[in-house]
Amino acid sequence: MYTTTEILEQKIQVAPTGELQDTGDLVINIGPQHPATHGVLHLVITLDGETVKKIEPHLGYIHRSIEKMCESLSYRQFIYSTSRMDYLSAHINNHACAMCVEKGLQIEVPRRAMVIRVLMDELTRIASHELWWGAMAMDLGAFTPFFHAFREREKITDIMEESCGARLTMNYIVPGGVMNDIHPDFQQKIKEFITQFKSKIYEYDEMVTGNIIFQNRTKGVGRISKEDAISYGCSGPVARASGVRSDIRKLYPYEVYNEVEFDEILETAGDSFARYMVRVREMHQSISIIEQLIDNIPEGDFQAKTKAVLKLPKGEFYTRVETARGELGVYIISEGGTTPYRIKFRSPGFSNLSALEHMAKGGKLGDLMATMGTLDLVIPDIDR
Amino acid sequence: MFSLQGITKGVHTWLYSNMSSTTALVVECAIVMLLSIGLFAILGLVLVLMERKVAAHMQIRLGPNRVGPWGLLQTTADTLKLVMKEGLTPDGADKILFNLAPFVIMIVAMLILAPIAFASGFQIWDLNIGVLFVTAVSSISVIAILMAGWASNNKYSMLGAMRSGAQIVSYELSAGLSIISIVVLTGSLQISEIIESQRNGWWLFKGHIPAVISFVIFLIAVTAETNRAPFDMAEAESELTAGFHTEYSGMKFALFFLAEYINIFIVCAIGATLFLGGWMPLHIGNWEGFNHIMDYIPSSIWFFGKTFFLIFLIMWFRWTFPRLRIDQLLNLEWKYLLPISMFNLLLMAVVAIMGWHF
Amino acid sequence: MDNESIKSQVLEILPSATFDETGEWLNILIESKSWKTFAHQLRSPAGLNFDYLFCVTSVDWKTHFTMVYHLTSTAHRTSIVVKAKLDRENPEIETVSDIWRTAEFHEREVYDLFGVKFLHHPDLRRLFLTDDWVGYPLRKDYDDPINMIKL
Amino acid sequence: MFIKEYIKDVYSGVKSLLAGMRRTGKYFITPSEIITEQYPEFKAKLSERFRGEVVMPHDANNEHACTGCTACELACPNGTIKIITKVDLQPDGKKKKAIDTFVYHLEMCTMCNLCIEACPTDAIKMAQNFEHSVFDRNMLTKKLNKAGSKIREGVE
Repeated sequence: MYTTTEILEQKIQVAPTGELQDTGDLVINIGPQHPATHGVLHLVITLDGETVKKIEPHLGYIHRSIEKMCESLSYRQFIYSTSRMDYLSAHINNHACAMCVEKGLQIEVPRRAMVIRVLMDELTRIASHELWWGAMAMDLGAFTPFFHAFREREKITDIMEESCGARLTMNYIVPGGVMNDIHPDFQQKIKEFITQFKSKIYEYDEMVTGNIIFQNRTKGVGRISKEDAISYGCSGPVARASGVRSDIRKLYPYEVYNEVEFDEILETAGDSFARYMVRVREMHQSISIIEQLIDNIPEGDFQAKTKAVLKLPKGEFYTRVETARGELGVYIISEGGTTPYRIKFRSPGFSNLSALEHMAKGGKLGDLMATMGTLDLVIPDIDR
Repeated sequence: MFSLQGITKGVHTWLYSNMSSTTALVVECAIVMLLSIGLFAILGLVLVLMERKVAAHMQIRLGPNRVGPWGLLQTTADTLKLVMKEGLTPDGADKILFNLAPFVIMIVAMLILAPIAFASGFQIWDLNIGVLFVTAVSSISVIAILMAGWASNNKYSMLGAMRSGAQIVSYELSAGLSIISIVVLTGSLQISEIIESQRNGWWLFKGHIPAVISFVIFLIAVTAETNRAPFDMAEAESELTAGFHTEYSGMKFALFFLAEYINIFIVCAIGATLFLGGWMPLHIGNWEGFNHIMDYIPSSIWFFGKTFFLIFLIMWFRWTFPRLRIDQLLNLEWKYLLPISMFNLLLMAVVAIMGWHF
Repeated sequence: MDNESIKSQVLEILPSATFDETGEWLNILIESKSWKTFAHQLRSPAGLNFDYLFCVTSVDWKTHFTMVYHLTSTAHRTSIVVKAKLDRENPEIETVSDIWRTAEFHEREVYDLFGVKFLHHPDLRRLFLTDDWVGYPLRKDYDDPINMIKL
Repeated sequence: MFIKEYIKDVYSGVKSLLAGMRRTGKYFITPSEIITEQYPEFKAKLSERFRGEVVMPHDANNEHACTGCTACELACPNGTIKIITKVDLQPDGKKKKAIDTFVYHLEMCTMCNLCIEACPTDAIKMAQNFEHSVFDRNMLTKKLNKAGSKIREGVE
């Protein structure tokens, strides 16, 4: 075996037979410190001129082994740590974990808590897509949209701060419900946000979507077919852009998602522009879900009565939720104790990343950035 | 009416009457040198601040506002910081070329300054092939970029430099053709004559639609030639981190940074001279009264006003558009701009021969 | 497709398979040696058509390892779990990265954190940890007094 | 027709670019849209639920409500809280457990609110202070109970 450093420094590759061969290719490192990787992703790419021949992700720069940590945390404690996986949909991660614990304990969550959770989920999804939208435009060289996206995102974080107490890693969900009741201003603030969002969203199309340069940069770039998307385990907007039905909210509804009306956004092109459009249209769907629920928050408890120390019965529990990036699975194996015996997070970014080479191979270096931007990678989510 | 012409004339005659002609020439050269270096320094500071302010307001921010009133001294502070930083030379770099490149790019920028008329009678060298000189010399800047990219011994720099080479060489064509379309109208390559020919109106208005088309093409081409977004393939920070100047630091980086802004100023000055009449005030045909009022505004203000308007346009492009891909960039030039500008040149020639322009 | 029909079809392909229906989904317990051929059959479009492998992981039961594969059929919308018992001293199983492409990364992750060797895997290297890392962190007997914080 | 397509391409392309420029140009000339908050002069008002750090409120008599039950210490997922107890001699001669030091490691705290939830006597709460930067890491380890403070009467 040769170490990665050797391969990188000496420009050698290990042939299938095990011997070294000098390929003479231009091997460059994208990351771990690079403006386009939005984190500590490290891609070793082989170039032929401007054309990408090979992409090899090197992961682990932010691997904290949350799965191992969770084995020593109780069922109440481990939820907070999952905020640090996909920090942009922290709330949805917490939601998945809490649902898994509730499934094991068979806790009946009050309806009010369910509606609040769904509202927060959708707000998180919009916030995440807003950030992605700005960062995506920045990947393609337009800086201004980033700040405009943050203007709207800031409103959401304000709402989060008011009700949950934190802006990014909320830890608002506890097994059995939510930690606090919503703030009295919650509904009014959200309505204000929706008005503002609707008055600004058309600007997004003016600045980015309709722009001829943007369309040329993304259309037909990073294409993945429906079969490949399934085979690579893609989920979320990446899969839906290829026409794979993968919205967990529709396929396996949880909480109150079967009572609200929304569309599963499907595109067929499977290129970067399709992925872009799926996310932009998803924001509209999330707004529609929020509008349906915001006036219908039922009265009642926000938390079910639970024991102080939670003990899951012996067995295996798996929940899947739809985060902003795709399908998040939480797999808890319990031996009947107060801590999980083994916990596994099936993160959406990890599978989506594995399809990157397939998508960007043969394209230009600039196409790689467009593809990476539309994959919406959050590195702690991949590394966990 | 205030004019710089009197001052320059006065200095010239005083020098030549008090010294031998050789000494006077040397002294004049020294004065010009100091003036142009001073101009560079001031331009660098002003343009960087302007860019940051323009960007900030488009991005619904305030921009620099802490150092000095309205952040006016921000760039000065940044420059001081850059001067104090260590200028690293990487071990694997080609030391001579690496250290030479920033100076080459500055020298090129300074050379183009020569034929530019800043105000009525305020010009360093009114040579009779002024426009040709500008197009010829501005091509040299690509050599500096290639030097920097090659000598850095860095793959990012290398890619950036190669992209820049392909880009500048191809965009020279349409920039040149749109300049030539004005030369066709004027019949002269001398800057002063081109300005003089716009005494009764700027070419942008006098030359009908072909002049407008060539003005737009000129703007696009010079944006590409100065490596500005949306054509900043040489830097492309989301792809190549910083492109050809990835390895530079401290003052050597500052020189590249400065040269970028000086180049913008120069190409905008050329554009203002060719299409908007340089220092020539806004004159409309034979409206004597109107023209007379316009003449009261000093010519230097006209020149800088027009130039800064064009600079603002280029900054506006940068803070609005995403970046093109390298093959699309070349497609745009070879499939759109070049055919259009060639056809446009033909039209312009017809207009000039038939005397249809005003 | 309900569990019974899956069961009968699985038994046709692999008579030695046993089932466990206590969990949410049907669990199929198989021998690790028969996994590769069984996987081919599961994936075949004509048959069960389980084309979406969404979770691959391993569990250290101190006496043995269990490989856990979560599969969904995007056509029938049914999910199953396939479990294969591995020897703890020398955990080995055939790779399925040629059947489901996503398995390539997931198997590298399992190799990295559990030390399960995937035979015929195209690129079996550590994924998260450095190449010279000693030990497999998610095993129950792994101990690292420096990097692990215990409460 | 080829020429017609070509001209249509150019026209729609230029139009889309101008739409973007109109948008940014509009923001350039409307400074009222600027959303910058000038931080040290104008501090954003944080909501009362904002979690900045754990504090232990003391009343006017320098009394707090902490019984030293270590529920918060057990609830904390990352060992941020350490409670050191002592045995107090009551005036009536009975011995009673009380806290000696409530150690709070701000540098390890993730503001998850679990300790506040766990506290049976509401002795600790979250403060809205977010400016935690100090020059020495040791300064982040705090003692929450004030010197000479004691438990409030009637809190069990």
